[in-house]
Amino acid sequence: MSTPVLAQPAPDTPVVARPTVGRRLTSFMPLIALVVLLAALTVVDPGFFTLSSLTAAVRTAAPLVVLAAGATVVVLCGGIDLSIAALCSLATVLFALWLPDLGAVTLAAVVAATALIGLLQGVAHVLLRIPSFIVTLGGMSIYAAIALVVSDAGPIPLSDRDATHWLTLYLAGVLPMAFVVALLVVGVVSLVLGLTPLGSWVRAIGYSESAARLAGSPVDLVKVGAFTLSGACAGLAAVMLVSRNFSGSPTMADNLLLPAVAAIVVGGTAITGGHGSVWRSLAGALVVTLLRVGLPIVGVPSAYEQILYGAIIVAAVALTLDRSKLLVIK
Amino acid sequence: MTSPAEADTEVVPPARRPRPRRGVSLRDAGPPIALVVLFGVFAALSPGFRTVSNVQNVLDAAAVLAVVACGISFVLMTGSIDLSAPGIMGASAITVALLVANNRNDNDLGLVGIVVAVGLAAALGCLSGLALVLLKVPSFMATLGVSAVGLGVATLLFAGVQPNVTDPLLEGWAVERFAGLAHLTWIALACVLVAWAVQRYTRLGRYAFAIGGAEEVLALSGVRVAPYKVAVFTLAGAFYGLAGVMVTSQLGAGLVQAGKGYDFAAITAAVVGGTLLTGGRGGILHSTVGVLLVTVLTNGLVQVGVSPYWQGGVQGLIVVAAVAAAVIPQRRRNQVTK
Amino acid sequence: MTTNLQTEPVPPAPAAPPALEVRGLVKHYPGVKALDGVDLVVRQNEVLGLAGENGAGKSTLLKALVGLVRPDAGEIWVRGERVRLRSVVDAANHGIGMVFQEQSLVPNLTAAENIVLGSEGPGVRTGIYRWSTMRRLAQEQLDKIGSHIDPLARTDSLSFADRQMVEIAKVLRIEERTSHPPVIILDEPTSVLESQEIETLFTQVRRLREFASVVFVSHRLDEVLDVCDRVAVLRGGRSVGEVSADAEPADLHRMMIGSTGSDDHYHEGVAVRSDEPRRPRLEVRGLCGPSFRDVDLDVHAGEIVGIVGVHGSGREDLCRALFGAEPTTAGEVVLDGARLDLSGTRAACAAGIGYVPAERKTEGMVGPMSVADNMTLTKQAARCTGPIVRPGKQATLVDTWIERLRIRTPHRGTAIQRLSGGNQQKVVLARWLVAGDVRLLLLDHPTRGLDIGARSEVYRLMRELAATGVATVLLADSLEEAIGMSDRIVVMSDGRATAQIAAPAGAKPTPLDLVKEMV
Amino acid sequence: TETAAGGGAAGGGEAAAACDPADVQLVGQVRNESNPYEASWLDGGDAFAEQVGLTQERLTYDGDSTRQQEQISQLLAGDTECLVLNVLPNGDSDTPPIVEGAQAAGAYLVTQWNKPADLDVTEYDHWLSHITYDGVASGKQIGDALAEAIGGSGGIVALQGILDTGAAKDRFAGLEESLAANPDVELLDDQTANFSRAEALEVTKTLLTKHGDDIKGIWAANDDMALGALEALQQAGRDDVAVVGIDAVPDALTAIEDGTMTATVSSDGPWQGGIGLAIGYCVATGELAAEDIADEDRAWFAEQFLIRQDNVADFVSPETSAEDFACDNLFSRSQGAIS
Ligand SMILES: Nc1ncnc2c1ncn2[C@@H]1O[C@H](COP(=O)(O)OP(=O)(O)OP(=O)(O)O)[C@@H](O)[C@H]1O
Ligand SMILES: Nc1ncnc2c1ncn2[C@@H]1O[C@H](COP(=O)(O)OP(=O)(O)OP(=O)(O)O)[C@@H](O)[C@H]1O
Ligand SMILES: [Mg+2]
Ligand SMILES: [Mg+2]
Repeated sequence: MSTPVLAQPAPDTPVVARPTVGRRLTSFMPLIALVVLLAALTVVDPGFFTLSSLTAAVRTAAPLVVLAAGATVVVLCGGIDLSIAALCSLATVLFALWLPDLGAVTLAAVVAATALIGLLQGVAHVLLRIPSFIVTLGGMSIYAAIALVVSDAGPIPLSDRDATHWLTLYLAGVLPMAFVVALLVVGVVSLVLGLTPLGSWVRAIGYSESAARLAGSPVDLVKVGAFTLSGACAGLAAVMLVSRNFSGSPTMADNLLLPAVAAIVVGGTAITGGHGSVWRSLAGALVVTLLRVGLPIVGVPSAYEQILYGAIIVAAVALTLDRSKLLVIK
Repeated sequence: MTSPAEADTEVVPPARRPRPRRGVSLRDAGPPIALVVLFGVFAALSPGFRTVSNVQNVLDAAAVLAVVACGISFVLMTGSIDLSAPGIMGASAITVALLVANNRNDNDLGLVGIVVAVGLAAALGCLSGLALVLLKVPSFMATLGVSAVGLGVATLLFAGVQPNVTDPLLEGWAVERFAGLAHLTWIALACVLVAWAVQRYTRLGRYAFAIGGAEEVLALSGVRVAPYKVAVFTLAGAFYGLAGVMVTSQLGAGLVQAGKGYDFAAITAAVVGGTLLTGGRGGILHSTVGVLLVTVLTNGLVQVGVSPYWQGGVQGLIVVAAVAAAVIPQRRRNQVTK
Repeated sequence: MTTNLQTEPVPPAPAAPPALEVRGLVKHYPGVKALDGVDLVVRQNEVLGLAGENGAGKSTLLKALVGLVRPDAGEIWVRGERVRLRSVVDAANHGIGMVFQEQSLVPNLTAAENIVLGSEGPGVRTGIYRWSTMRRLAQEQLDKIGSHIDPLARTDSLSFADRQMVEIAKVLRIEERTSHPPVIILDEPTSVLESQEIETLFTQVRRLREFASVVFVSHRLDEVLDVCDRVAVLRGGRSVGEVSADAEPADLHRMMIGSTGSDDHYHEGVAVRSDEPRRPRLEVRGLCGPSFRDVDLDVHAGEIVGIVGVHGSGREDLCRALFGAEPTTAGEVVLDGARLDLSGTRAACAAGIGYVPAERKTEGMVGPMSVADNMTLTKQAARCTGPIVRPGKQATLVDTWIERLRIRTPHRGTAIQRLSGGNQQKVVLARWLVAGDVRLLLLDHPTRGLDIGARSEVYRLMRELAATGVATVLLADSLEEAIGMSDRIVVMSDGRATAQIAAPAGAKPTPLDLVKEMV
Repeated sequence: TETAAGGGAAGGGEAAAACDPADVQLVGQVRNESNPYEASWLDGGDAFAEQVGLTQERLTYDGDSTRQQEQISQLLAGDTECLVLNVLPNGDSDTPPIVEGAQAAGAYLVTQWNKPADLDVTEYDHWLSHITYDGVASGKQIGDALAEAIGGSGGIVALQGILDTGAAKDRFAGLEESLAANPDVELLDDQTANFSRAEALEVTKTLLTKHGDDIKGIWAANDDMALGALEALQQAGRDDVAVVGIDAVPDALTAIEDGTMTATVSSDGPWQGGIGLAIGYCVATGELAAEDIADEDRAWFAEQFLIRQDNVADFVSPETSAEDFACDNLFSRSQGAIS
């Protein structure tokens, strides 16, 4: 049987599209935004750029980094997790409550519990087909209520401060242990996404869930996994907060929700899913933290601080978002 | 190879086709049914709930949220999200309180003051839209930023002393009643009707709907999308501004926190009502049903006497359950839920 | 049979200036020269065909003509006047309109709105919609093409073909927009139409010729030659000549690929099949679903079974149901003796079923992701490269398949959305082959939008796979394809499998035989 | 009067260097400037700072616990030798880390309102004092005033504050004490309105329809909620319901003057904003030694007054005078140590 002569290999030998300088720059934009912000704060108040000040900033940022890292994977899948902050608050209460009985394994127990809660949320999302926004919004108020009830509506002091003492130590004298843990989380999640097929599944789901499903990717499993991770990260962030506050309280982390989502977006991850990465959220969380603490510390009055915060955060996103990857911005 | 003409015999009488959908369909029936069920359950459980005065109360309580939801629905229709309600409402609340007769200054602009406040709110909304289309910042962040700006402006104007409103017009809105409902409730109803007409009968409304459906297609058809997006955010801002004015009328004072919590409440209402966050589905009437659902829920839980500690949790659970029930009729195998 | 082979574009006729003329158009994309100095002349009142392989640059050229692609160099002349087209509106004002290769309607608007979108005219007065006028305007357009769609139906509730008709109705609005004779561009409008609709379309095209010029792209060469006055050929971003309407498809094809092709593109006989009766690989018994009932179907290993039917026959849903993407209400499916779990796509994949959906853009591929990622999206492919992706191994695997299927892509890392439609389709098909363990392939219009060469390649591939024992279910693009490729043809009508026709090599049924069963 | 020892960061206050008054850095931190009470607190701080020729750094954290911690730790990462902090912790659980941080950094700290009961001020030497108002007492005072206003019998409803705050709990406990003392007063319902005027409006409306004319009085855990309740009553056309609150915000005082509101309890924002800085300033400049502060002045209840129509005129414009903040007069408003 004769095989038809098909097109010869393309005459114009295709060149490998090499990223241009501009393109390379855009992928580092979150870091550039961070440096610019730091420089600006230092110009306004030279006292801000000291080792102790920076150390305090990264220590402060650690729980936010962990929260944002977990939620980033959900966002990459095209969903959103609004329950992280409330879950984190609940976890601080659980940690303080369980510590006397469980001792050394409390951390593992709390992270396992929040991971399980995240998993349940994920299952509700994929099985009942409820938008993640609603599942997690409902989750948010449910966890808040549980936290309020189990804590008897008040803070629960740590029975044993040594249990979380290690998180308040400094590595090499300057690097706060909590931040090291946060970096580890970011590193591990990045590696797992980068080195296993999970990464491309997550992105495929984010860009086009139906195509991913019809390609036989384990869509539901990956999504449930993302929510589980997000829950686990909320638990870990809770332990960091407890180590800082020496107590658990039913509303401790509630205000971290918008900063965490802001960190993800400022990092340049597309809120619609698909495009982004976890390390970007690390940079985003640092930018958000600097804004939250830096502006008042360098002496911006409260009202102007809010206006500046709004303006800078919008500008930061304008800088970091890689628009070549997004057809439409919603 | 046969030419197509040869296959002409393939011509067959029009085959059985699914009837193309026009207007409303059963797919949209979930939320109203959930509303009726919820209403029925509370009415059965609590005698206080099923009184006429409580129904009036529910409608009055829904007024502000309904106006906010009108605004947010347009934004959600385009597939964007809007978190700017708290900031814009705060700014407009303080502004109106300082412009109408009040205890801080000698202004007495009356209706003009209200218009100015709504105008300021529309300008802030416009700012979100511009950040979205000019800076290409996703609406989530753009509106979060504008909310912070609005709160900052409000705090500046507030200057540490609460402006109390003494304007009879504004005070009358909350106190005076017509046919059993406060004037505010009628204003909200008018807003819903206007918003519905805008959605149904104007180019802005239909294009907002289309932007949520397939933005890139509009561009291919030669429609410039950016101005419509800005207009949508401006319109939403104006609605938030009016809502801020309404809160001021209710509280008799301009509060920076006038809009606290209204962003998520309105989004919840819209989604519960059947609007998709990805855009292109739902609308004003959906959101209004959602607003009623949420308000009935809040009211009913108090009437039934659920402990304040548990109220939030029960509310969350019911919202999730209601949405789950509402999506059952439209569940498909390969459906995408985000 | 005279074949008019010319290597130079026809000089513009001296009398009337050509409706449209393109000189030396160049467009570079990162890594690709999509257009490399294209010349093209569209005379007034003619139907010009545009042919070329996948990726030859047809769509890019046409998009440049409606202001969607900004050329790097070259000129565009409209009726003897040089123009710079910046947007669709610009082009429309010059009387140029286009039906895009990928469907471009707003799904949640009514058909009427889509038809008048962007040129509402009296349909909108000072921003206020006049629904009755809109409806009337749309109805006028629909009447022109003899479509019976309800103008107020939501577009996403229309069938694919109906939506295509809406697009054609929409582009005809250009008549209203300019006083000049318009130029109407149709980029592969027929790839999703049935022959009846194609005939309606051709009637329209012929009507259009009375007052307009039409540019028509299709990979069905016979179709092109049938409706066009002249066919210009693109190859590798260059114009390589043109043929007149009385040429043979083979000549046209030869010009497209630059060498001699073969007519036997169904490759009958490539597959070697043992005739010993064995248990069928796929046994479907009494399967019921949303739009099909009591379907029985057997597919043997190494067999290609075509399913034909008119619109609404339910064959597409049947395919999806077999892949677990559509719910079933009753019935049983057995694959290689094991009962198949139809609860989801993952189970189907795990059982060795592959599915190529018809709607490539939304369901087949993940646009922003790379060719490599798209190819290795399945769980099976992941297993191939191991739990930890070794970039080298993945690259080798992907490159092998890029080469085997002759996928024209600058690089395996290029986003699939930057490839031409045909090449995208090959990537989607390759997805099921990389793991090498597929047992049953469900192909829904696998050659939709492919050029003859690519199509032939896909056919060869199907035969080769069949030879290795893969069972294939084919929903063909045309009856000819179904007949040419299938060993057996199942006819579906109204959701039931109504007939089976054997189609062994050498004893093929005619299209008429099939049509008789279909009605 | 510099000593060689220098920084107070290590060890604590034994050899604390007295700061030059000009070097003292005064910081006042409250939730936000958008509520009259806290704005007046910061203004009081400014007034004190001006009095000693300094300026106060005004910090607000928007009711966000984590943000408060972040600001404090950033502040303490800077120069802390002569740093004086007058802080309103967001909740009880926010106090320990602030205290620990200030202690470790050697900054002088005064906290107000929120403190876990088991946290002992005397164990720290840089946490100079904790000031609060007796929530149980104020809750009871207004409860009693309400009982009296409705003639000793009838139904009332309670609007609670943010449920997990000490203030909300103490005040509600005070109400319960008052109810025990007034057996004919019946608590029909209690709901939370999160200290918010807008939420109080909605909740009150609902409660009014639920209990109708049974409601004779509304007990609110702060004035903002009381004012929201007043609006709801006005909108419902009810003028027969007594309302009480706590905080003595200007609008509440006006309402009491007008007779629409029954009673409130004073908390003196400007004084609170000044006194915390004053204590820290006196210690930092060496005019007062931390060891010399009596144990009962380390954690104490400040003086508060029940305000009713008869005495409201005295409170309409709270004045602070320089002598309130004199180093030898700092604890004159003490009502005794927190038990
Ligand atoms: N936006 C883009 N970015 C990068 N490359 C592109 C883009 N659009 C098209 N190309 C490349 O330009 C070349 C020509 O593509 P084009 O779509 O014009 O081909 P075509 O002739 O229409 O093919 P088909 O018959 O498959 O539709 C292809 O190699 C394609 O990969
Ligand atoms: N979930 C569903 N519910 C109701 N009707 C459906 C559903 N899915 C498909 N249909 C309808 O059932 C009929 C069968 O559709 P299907 O697309 O399978 O036909 P087909 O034979 O593949 O047609 P074509 O030749 O156009 O591909 C169509 O009329 C379709 O619109
Ligand atoms: Mg093309
Ligand atoms: Mg089909």
